[in-house]
Amino acid sequence: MKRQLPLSLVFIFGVFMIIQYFVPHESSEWIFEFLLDWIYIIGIFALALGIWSLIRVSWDKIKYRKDNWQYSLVTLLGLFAMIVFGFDYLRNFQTAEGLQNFMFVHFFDYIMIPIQATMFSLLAFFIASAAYRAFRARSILASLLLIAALIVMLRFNPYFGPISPYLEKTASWLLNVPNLAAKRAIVIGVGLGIVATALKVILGIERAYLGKD
Amino acid sequence: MAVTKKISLLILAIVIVLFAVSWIAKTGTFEDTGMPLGLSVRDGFLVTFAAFLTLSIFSFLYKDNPYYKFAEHLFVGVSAAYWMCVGFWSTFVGNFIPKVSEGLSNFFEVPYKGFDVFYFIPLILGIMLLLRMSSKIGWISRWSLAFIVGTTAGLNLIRYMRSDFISQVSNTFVPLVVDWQGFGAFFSDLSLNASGQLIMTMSNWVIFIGVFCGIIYFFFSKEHSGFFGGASKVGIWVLMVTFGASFGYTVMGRVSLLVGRLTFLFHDWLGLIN
Amino acid sequence: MSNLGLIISLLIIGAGLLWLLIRSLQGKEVERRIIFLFIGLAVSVPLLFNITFSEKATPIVKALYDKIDNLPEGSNILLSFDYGPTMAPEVQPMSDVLIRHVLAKNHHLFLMGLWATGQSLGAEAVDRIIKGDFPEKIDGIDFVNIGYKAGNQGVLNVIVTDFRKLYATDVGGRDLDSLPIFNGIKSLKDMDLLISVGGGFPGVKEWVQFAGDPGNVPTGGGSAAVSAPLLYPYYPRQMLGLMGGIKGAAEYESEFKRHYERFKDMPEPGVKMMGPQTLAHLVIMAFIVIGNLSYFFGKKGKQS
Amino acid sequence: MMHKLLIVMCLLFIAGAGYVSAEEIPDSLKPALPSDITIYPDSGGNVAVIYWFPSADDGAGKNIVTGYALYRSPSPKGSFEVIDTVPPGPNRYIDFLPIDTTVVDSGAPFSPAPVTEVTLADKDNDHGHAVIVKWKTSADDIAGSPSNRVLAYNVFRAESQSGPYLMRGQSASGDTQYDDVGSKEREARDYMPDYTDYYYIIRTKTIEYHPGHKDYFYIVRSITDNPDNYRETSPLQFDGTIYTDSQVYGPVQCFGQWFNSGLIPVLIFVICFTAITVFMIFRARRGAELFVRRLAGIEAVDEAIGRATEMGKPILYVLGLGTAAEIATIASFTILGRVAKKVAEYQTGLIVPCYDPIVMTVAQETVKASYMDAGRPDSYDENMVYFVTQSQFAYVAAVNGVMLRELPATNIYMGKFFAESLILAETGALAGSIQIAGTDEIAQIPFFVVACDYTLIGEELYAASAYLGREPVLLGSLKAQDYAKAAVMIIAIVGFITINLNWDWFVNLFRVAN
Repeated sequence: MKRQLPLSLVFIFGVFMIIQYFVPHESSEWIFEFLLDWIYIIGIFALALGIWSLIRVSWDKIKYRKDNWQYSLVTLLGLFAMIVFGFDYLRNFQTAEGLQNFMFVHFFDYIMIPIQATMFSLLAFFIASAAYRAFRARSILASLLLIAALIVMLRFNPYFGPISPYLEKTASWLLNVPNLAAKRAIVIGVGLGIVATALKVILGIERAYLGKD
Repeated sequence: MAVTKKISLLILAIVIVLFAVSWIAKTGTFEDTGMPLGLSVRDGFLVTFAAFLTLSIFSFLYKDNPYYKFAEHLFVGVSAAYWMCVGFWSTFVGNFIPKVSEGLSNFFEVPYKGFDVFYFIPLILGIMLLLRMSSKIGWISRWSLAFIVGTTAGLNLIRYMRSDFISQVSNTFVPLVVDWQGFGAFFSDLSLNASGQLIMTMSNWVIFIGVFCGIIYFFFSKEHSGFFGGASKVGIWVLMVTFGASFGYTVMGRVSLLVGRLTFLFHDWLGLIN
Repeated sequence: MSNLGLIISLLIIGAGLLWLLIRSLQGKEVERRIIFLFIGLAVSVPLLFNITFSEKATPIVKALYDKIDNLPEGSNILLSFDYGPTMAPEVQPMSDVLIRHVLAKNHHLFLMGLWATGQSLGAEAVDRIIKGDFPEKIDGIDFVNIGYKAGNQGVLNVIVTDFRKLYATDVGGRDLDSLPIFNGIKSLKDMDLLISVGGGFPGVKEWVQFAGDPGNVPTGGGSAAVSAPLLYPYYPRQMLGLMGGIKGAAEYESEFKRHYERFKDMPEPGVKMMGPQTLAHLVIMAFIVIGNLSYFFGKKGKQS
Repeated sequence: MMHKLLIVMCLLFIAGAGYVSAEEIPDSLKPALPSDITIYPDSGGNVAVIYWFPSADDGAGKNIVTGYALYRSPSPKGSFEVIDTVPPGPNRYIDFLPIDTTVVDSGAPFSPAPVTEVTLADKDNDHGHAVIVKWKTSADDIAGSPSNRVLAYNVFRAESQSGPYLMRGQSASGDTQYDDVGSKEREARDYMPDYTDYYYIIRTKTIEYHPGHKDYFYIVRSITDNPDNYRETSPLQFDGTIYTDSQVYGPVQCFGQWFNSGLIPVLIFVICFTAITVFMIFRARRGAELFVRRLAGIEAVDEAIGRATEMGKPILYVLGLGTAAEIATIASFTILGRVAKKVAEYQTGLIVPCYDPIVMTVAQETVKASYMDAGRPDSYDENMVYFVTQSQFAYVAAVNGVMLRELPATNIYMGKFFAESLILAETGALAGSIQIAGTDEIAQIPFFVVACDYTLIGEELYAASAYLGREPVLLGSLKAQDYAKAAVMIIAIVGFITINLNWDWFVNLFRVAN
């Protein structure tokens, strides 16, 4: 019950999904769409589980006065405020207009968007510090990494790029040819790895995700 | 200890003063454009607050600090709730309710699509998942997990077999001599142009050998020595060249993200540039 | 004033890098925060002081510029808007500067689009640029927008022999024959230059294949950076010149400004974007050099 | 003190922002436009026939469209006047143009030859609801010639021979085929039932106009119950194009198939690969010795856990942004299981912040099981594995915070990663942690390679779970993967020889039809 049934469920649904791929008929498609729909709906329940986990971890922090517990208050405050706006407590709880709620939209525009964009823009700093630290001619491999990166960066630098047409040609050759070869080798490997792992999951060989009992 | 506390209080005071100054100044700017006072106050606050959050995140580059912590925790709470609300309204109300209950459909004002008994299965699976909160019968949640994992494993197996494996293999079939018209033509048209015969032919060779050696690098059940060692070494070289080139190529795009953010600070907030 | 600030900032960045270079020659590592500081400066200084690194036009961009510049006044130039809003940030600066250049040279400007979205983008450009910078230019005499027709390259097949087979009116609904600008214009062959700005299908490539080549009309273009490499093979034989990506736009803008005093204050989105890019790029490369120096000298220092 | 003030600021924001709502109708609530609107002349140019496909919100979507309003004007900027309103559904409207006495129809218009030899067939290897229409182009369609007067072909379909015929779509001049693909949804306006007779007409559209035609412009508007809630097209030109219809062809029926023969190569590969894997697993079970080369990244994991124990610092395990269904995440669970077991044995701390709630659930199961395996179920704490948020950068912000505050000895990133890879890895390096990464997301591998101490590249991530477990069955499947790769190389060499000899049949074996 605790282990055999889940494993057989995995097998049945896995094999079904493989078979349905070869059957274009509507009835197979119909079940396929059902299954995908179900996964989304289950996902919503899981989200509730996630929110519950977030609340519990934050609450524990506050209750036991762990380090930085005060900030967990901010998290909970943001969370509850946004939920209240999302369900539009004043007027129409029952329609999706919560998502158009003035405060909901403004929290999104003036809290989520600025922070999100700023987090993303940190990449400009990190790409520089990573380049400084890693691009050193320590070994053959590191030198290859360094040289390829430098050629491409020079090519796209507005000043050095136009120096020589060969720089441009080399850079686009690098981006087109070896790049293609390496990506293809990785993709073939990854494809095989995914197929093999999926097969192991379906056959019940890889089962770490089910835990133990 | 007392000194650092004093300093951080001082910083807090400065931040609050600057915040207030910016709020007032921004309100003034908005009012100048003919906006009513109430709206100006509100928008002045919003822009100031967005700028405050932006700077708080940037301050992380110096070191972890209360402002970053504040922005981070606020962001986590707000975004978690945001996705929950979106998920609830779009999937649960939009997709699930109309297929199971007319009463609830009317309550949520979504068009009822007719009762569908099959939609009780995800409901049951979802509730099983929620049983995780109980430690005694939490194992039931594995059934839902098994359903999800099984379905998607089957789906992925077939999808990757086709797109990542079969089609990539067939793409490797390239002619090793491009458009051969004899040695005379070859040497008379010899050029380093990307569309020239020499470069095209050479590129095809590099692709073929690169893929070949790359795959050898990913062999696990064979010691990398002898011919295998040599080939896998070439494989990792090709990989490294690629990684370097991809890194270099990305730099430009990342810088423009920062340009966008700084433009917000300098233009939308401070009004320093137009 | 702003020049002073600029010079001081650049001096600080330069001196800072030099100092770091000397330190790294002694084998010392640069702290990460200093790198962050330099990147921040490299991006914000050009933004704040509006640094415009004067771009030198590469031959492929210069060719297009020279063509427009050297055509006798009153030549007929057609500009096609072959893009949509998502691509606009990258290619809109190209159309803008092209329109300015063509009108500043007193050429006749014909606007159209092979993309449905091109019609409104064209109308918007007319409103913004022509009404703003060239109030003296008259719609129907100095410029005209004939808009969009469905049919992709099929449209080109037709208008390369006769405009009026497909286009009866301009976007304002006026008969082509009633417009002075269309006097003596029968087909694309009567144009002196065709320019397509875009980045997808149909785009510059189709213009070259279906209009420029069969009609024997010089054809040039502007394209998003991603698709530019696919167009280079057409240069210079079939394609006169090309602006590739925001960089191409910046080069053209600088070249234009250098020669036209009147437009020295015009907005130059392409150049503006390039300032921070260039400086940040340089700083990152400087740090890679510094990193390697400190690695080699640091090692030596330890050994001796 | 400071914290309280920060909270007050947050409260201020909520209170200060006010509660105002906009009255105008947001774009998202407006009805969608009808699509594929085409206007044809009839009766020598005196009649305009307007065809359209219903709006996405007509009988589907938001289901608010109560009809369509048609406006006409002689000029696109002139005043458009309503000519009629029509009920929802697929539609065609015949507009008798105002008789313009100044225009005289001068002579017989040119008329193109109709298309001939039309064949109709059910689309193969599909779910039904589609018909393939093929024809021989009009004799006037001189493809590629600049003087070609044929612009396009329009395909019309009806369920009875006498009509009404509705336009289905357009093919460019020179084209000889149109795939008429309908919807399988019963409620959709575009619904195309199986096992029903269909009749087709193909119209040859030219670039010529009726002599003496006069331009008109139309606007079509999707209307709803609310007079303020509508959406309309920009002016559409009616220009009196000349066309010729083919004769009526049909009937034809469409239906779905039970096996997609185009996918036979995929099926063969699936069967072969499964057979090799199962065979290798059986061999491994029987005790055959299987060699696996060392993977530096994975050997570093054990080392790193030891280091963490010495330093008394926790280990941070990041499962990435993938869902539990992503195979990379499943491989990561196996590695997490192994890491958690070691961690439990050494009594080190473990932190697993999760991006996806289901991933969190599974990770909790995995970690719990590992603690039991290690014989320390009492040390397991539910709060070791927790959910953060399903927003990419909020998750990153939180993980960054953990890295700088808890200062983990080791950060392990395994699974799916996107733009955040470098932010995480650089912050980890800032905190001085040892970093081990593994992902199959090709675009992110360079960043991990640059910023982490060890990186599992692509397939190595999948090999790692087998390698760590050292169970013969898992190693057996690794061996099967290697055999498949050997097969790929052989196929590549053969393919390569055949393509250079121009034997296309071999290459075509790998072309998968739809």
